[in-house]
Amino acid sequence: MPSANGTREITYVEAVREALTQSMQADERVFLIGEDIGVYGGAFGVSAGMHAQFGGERVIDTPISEAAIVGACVGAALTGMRPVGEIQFMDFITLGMEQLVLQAAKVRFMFGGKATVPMVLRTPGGSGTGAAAQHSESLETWFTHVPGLKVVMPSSPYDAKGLLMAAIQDENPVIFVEHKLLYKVSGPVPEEPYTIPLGEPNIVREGKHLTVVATSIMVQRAKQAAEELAKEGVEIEIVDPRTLNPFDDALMIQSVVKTGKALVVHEAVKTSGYGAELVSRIVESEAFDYLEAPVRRLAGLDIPIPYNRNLEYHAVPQVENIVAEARKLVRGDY
Amino acid sequence: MPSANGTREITYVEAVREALTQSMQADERVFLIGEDIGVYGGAFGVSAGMHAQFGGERVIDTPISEAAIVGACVGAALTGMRPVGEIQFMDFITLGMEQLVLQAAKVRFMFGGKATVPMVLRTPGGSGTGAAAQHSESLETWFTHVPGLKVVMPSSPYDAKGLLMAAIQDENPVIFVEHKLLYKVSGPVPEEPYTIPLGEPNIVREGKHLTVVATSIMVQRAKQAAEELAKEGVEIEIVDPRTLNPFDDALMIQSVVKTGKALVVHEAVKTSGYGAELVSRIVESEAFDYLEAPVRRLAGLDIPIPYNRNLEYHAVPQVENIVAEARKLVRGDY
Amino acid sequence: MAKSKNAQTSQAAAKRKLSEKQLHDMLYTMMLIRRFEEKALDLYSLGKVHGTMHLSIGQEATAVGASGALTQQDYLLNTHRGHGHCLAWGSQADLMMAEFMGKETGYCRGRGGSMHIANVDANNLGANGIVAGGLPISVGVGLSIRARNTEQVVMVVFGDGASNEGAFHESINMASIWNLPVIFLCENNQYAMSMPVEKSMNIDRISDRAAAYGIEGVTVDGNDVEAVYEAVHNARQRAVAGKGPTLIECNTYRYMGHSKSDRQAYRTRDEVKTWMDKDPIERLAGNLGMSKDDKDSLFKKAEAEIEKAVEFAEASPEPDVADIMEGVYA
Amino acid sequence: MAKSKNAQTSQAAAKRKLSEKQLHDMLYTMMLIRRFEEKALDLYSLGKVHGTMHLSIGQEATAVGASGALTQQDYLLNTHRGHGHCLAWGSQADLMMAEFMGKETGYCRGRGGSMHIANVDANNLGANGIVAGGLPISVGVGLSIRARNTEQVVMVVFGDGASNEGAFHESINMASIWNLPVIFLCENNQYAMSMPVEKSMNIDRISDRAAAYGIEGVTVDGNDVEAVYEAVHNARQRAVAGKGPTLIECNTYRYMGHSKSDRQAYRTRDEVKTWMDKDPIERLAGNLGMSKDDKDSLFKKAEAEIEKAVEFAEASPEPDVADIMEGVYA
Ligand SMILES: Cc1ncc(C[n+]2csc(CCOP(=O)(O)OP(=O)(O)O)c2C)c(N)n1
Ligand SMILES: Cc1ncc(C[n+]2csc(CCOP(=O)(O)OP(=O)(O)O)c2C)c(N)n1
Ligand SMILES: [Mg+2]
Ligand SMILES: [Mg+2]
Repeated sequence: MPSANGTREITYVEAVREALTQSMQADERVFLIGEDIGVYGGAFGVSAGMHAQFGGERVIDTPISEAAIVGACVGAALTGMRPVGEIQFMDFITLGMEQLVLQAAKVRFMFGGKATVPMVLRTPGGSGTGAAAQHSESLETWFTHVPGLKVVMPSSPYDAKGLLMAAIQDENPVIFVEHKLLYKVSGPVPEEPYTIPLGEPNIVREGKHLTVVATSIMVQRAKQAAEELAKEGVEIEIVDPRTLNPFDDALMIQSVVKTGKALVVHEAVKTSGYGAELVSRIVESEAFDYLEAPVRRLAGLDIPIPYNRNLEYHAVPQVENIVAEARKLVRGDY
Repeated sequence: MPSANGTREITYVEAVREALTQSMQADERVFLIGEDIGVYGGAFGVSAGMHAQFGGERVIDTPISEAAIVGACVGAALTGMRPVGEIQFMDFITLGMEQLVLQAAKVRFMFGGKATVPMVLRTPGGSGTGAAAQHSESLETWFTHVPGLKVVMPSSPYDAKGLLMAAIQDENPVIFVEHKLLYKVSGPVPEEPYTIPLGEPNIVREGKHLTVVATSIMVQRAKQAAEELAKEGVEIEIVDPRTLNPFDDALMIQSVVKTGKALVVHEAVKTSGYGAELVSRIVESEAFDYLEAPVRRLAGLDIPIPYNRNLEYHAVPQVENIVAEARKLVRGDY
Repeated sequence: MAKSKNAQTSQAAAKRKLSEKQLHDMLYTMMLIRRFEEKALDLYSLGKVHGTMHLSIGQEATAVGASGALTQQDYLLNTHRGHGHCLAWGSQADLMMAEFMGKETGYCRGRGGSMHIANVDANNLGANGIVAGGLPISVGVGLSIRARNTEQVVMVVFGDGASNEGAFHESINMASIWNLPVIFLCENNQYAMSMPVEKSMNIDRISDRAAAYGIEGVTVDGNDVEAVYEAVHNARQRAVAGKGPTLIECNTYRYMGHSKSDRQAYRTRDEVKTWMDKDPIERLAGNLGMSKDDKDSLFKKAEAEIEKAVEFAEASPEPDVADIMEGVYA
Repeated sequence: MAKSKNAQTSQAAAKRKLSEKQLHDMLYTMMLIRRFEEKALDLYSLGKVHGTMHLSIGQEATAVGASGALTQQDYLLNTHRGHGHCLAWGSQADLMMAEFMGKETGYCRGRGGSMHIANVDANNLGANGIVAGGLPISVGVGLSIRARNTEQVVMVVFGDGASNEGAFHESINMASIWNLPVIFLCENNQYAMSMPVEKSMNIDRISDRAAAYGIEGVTVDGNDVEAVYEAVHNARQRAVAGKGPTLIECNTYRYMGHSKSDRQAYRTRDEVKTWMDKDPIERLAGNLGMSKDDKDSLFKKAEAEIEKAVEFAEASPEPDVADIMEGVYA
């Protein structure tokens, strides 16, 4: 359906599917592999209809064997293909860490730069669906701590399509983290193929009182918070890294230089989360001298995700938490 | 052999062995499990002689099956035992992440606090032995990002013994990270059993110009750097968290309040490393107002560990790098 | 096993006699499981629970036969599709229902939900959201039993899909070389989510994998409560006698979709029908020669128990958000 | 295989004929491997290399027989104990030695070392520091071959110890259900570090595990280069014909310790002696009816090649520290 300004609007899940479809149409080397991605269409429906369209040789259903799924991507990528693996829930990547971290990420370096591993591993992360502690992980920070991997986390349908197409064309292993609660979010997405360069952040909203750096679903929540805050005359600037690693932080630093204040927001647990990296980059940079307040992190509580709906809600940052933190920082009330 | 002040000196590896031995003597529920820990004595000789002393039922050699080793610890811990697992090289824990992160760490919370998983997983980390990218990992930061796990990294023989005995007595899953290059380091260690409470940092050296927060082998290197710097009249204070998570940061914050400057040093790669967490804690605290310079991180380069000896040396912080960074910070020369 | 229509039985052992009373109790538990899950589905549809759930309707005989052959001292490691095993283990429907509804009175104080119901005090070491996640843990329980020198065994339940995970391999191998008292109970319900078992492996029986570890493997009709009982009973005897682990494959079928979001495009209605004709509850009731009235009234009793469980759960308080940090560390 | 003293052969196939010339070349490669590794040991003892290394002295027939049966288009996934396979694959000793010494001219520009030697241009996808680390990758190579519709196969080498890793199970199962052209070559050298194979699994032959995946399994005398050649040749034919993967177990023995720090408390000198009496090089030389002089002169030739390799490596430059960040991302 067309949006106000005439661009077609589709959901995040449709945007991901379109990126996969167009990539497969454009490049024979691209194929999908994962659990229940065929006739079932994937646990979240991402590949719905693709098995019928591309057949079982390019949309490959696997047994429940996560390590071998990742390894299959590594081997195919090393020998001229462009595999896109799906890990059904981000939590299950714990079973494929060896292939991902010790093989995919390191092979190129260990081989003296003489090999490439152009693979993408897509996976849905995050809480909010009542799936409890073993199906709600936000593990992206781990991967940003692994040189050789790229880590991408789109926060909108537009970014999802452009970043995924770029990830598939990239020569490196890319972890592509979708968010379960974003799948149904709609937004304008051009029909034709396009890419968004990996590594470039996005200024989602301009403002002057505070820089909010947020990832994935927290970008959406920050936007809602911004509307609340705007009513009070507080204008926040929202920076979305989009690619968590490698991440060109210049725009973020500039923003903090401008606003003098920064709040970092993510869903993953706070301790040693990606927010710590962002805070460190800010205070190590020239922005340090412009800081009018401590840099703050708003992140998931340091607990596993609880089942109970109410507890689950309170385990991670919500719009009202962002509003409250932003208010405190802007008012110097910390 | 006795040290200057009369206390016996033993090596780090002997201290670890003594902690294991005394724990097994004191508590029948304690047993060891891992690859080649029996007759072979462990890849780094940690359990040398213990198979002869305690027998194969308490010093259990396993097939090469890391996931099952971790799982065996979880199951034994859940049912009244106190297993101490060994992962032969820290890198291989990538094969046991599911059991460690989704089971060991979460079981207690998921079961409403009605179960305990008192297990220790020991593993040697770090580079410097020429073992290249798949045998030189420093992955401790990952574990600090997992609520439910405790993460301990002793930097001296004394700490190794006391912290390991405490870890074995702890009711929670503890990751105990030894450093390969520390195994041969000697230091005073009391013969009798003792514990060092998990969570308490150690002021390794007092100083006034700069706070250096360092972990594991970087504490040793910071001490050497301190001697260099002292010759120039620069007195650094060295803080060793010892337990990376949960970590009581009060002493560290106090130290930074006192010195006004902080340098964080670790071997793991810089991006999203534990140093980012430390920097964040410092700038989020009241120490922010006392900071006379940006907080700096000195950490491993964002690369896999190279094989070549010279490259390997330059991949992680050495004494001279600490000296140089400290000098810059103290002189305001950044 | 005489009544098994599948020629799957690889044990020649004569059938152990279960008393009529025992079989009657088993039938009741099977009915209780069915009603529990039907109610769970209702509650879900009414929006009273969120998240997901995995129903085992159609598989009740496996749960009841297996637990029936074990003692109160033994241990259970359960799966995501675990309501049946949990009830068969003797868990209280009300505390389970409260957990399912996320209440503070639930077995896990509402923190775990359907996929994590546990009762460690009763040696029920919990359901598991990770396919094959219980298998490595079972090795540790086996070691613990050996170290404590008791006559316990541990039964770990998992699906056909789980038997393709690396954990299956590592765990059975370890249990075998150390002769541990572990019963590996594979519930082969013919599908792992949408993956038919015959596409996920190139062999006819999952139990044939036992040979790769030098242990006993047996396939039974998982809809025959007596056959399951028999196999687990034998496995327990072997385990306690120091003869090591057994891999038992129970062939059965789930009537419902994999989870709530399943449109079941991967199977036909006819196939489901065929299996419904082999319904384990009808079959046991038939074997017991029960009249329709007797059956109905037993179902009624089960319904009443479930109704009370729901009442208890609905009346129970939610967890207090102030306690959210509790239970991470001991 | 007629000469095999072990009754391990499970293939009845008549022995394929290798020409005298081919066998002679194979013998030379076996000698080259032995001298390469002896020299590696020297260099290590002289402190010219750091790190560790895993020598395959005693296992040369497996490497040479296996690679000999494959083509230049095929792929190799190698292990930590991989110098032999690497040389047998046709890699240059000088570039290998340079890698071993951490030089910029080495196959991996000194970044990989002994455990990671690769030559992707020659379809040598590298040694692997992770036990069983190559197995999941082999599935992907198999898929890639199928997608590109070529007549290639991939051979993945791993040890007896590796066959207890979960990756073994998942990978062979996947390769089997998809009929991929993968040859799983298990080098059973009787130990995984200090763990004797008979303590690490409860079965007599690792190849028996093939049945768990419905694929061909065969055990051969790994010290008989012709037997290994034969088995791999057959496996290749099956793979190319679309008949799927094969699991080949080669029984052999490593004379040296597991790695440099091994005191070998887990085995007796007598046992090592027994296997030395079955030395694969002596055996092939004997089969070829070679005189001591002929043998010596062939060894001399190998020594000369290795000496040149060392000279090349020693004369080569170290990597430049300024380039340390290179090769992380493409
Ligand atoms: C490691 C892991 N991979 C995937 C999933 C998602 N998942 C949950 S149940 C299931 C199917 C399991 O099949 P099976 O083992 O046969 O058990 P069943 O559901 O049929 O009882 C899948 C793929 C999971 N929970 N854990
Ligand atoms: C996943 C993993 N676990 C443990 C090790 C340490 N390790 C290196 S080689 C080895 C023994 C391997 O035995 P096997 O597979 O039989 O090969 P072999 O060394 O005998 O050739 C071990 C335990 C490793 N490198 N990777
Ligand atoms: Mg199933
Ligand atoms: Mg071996």
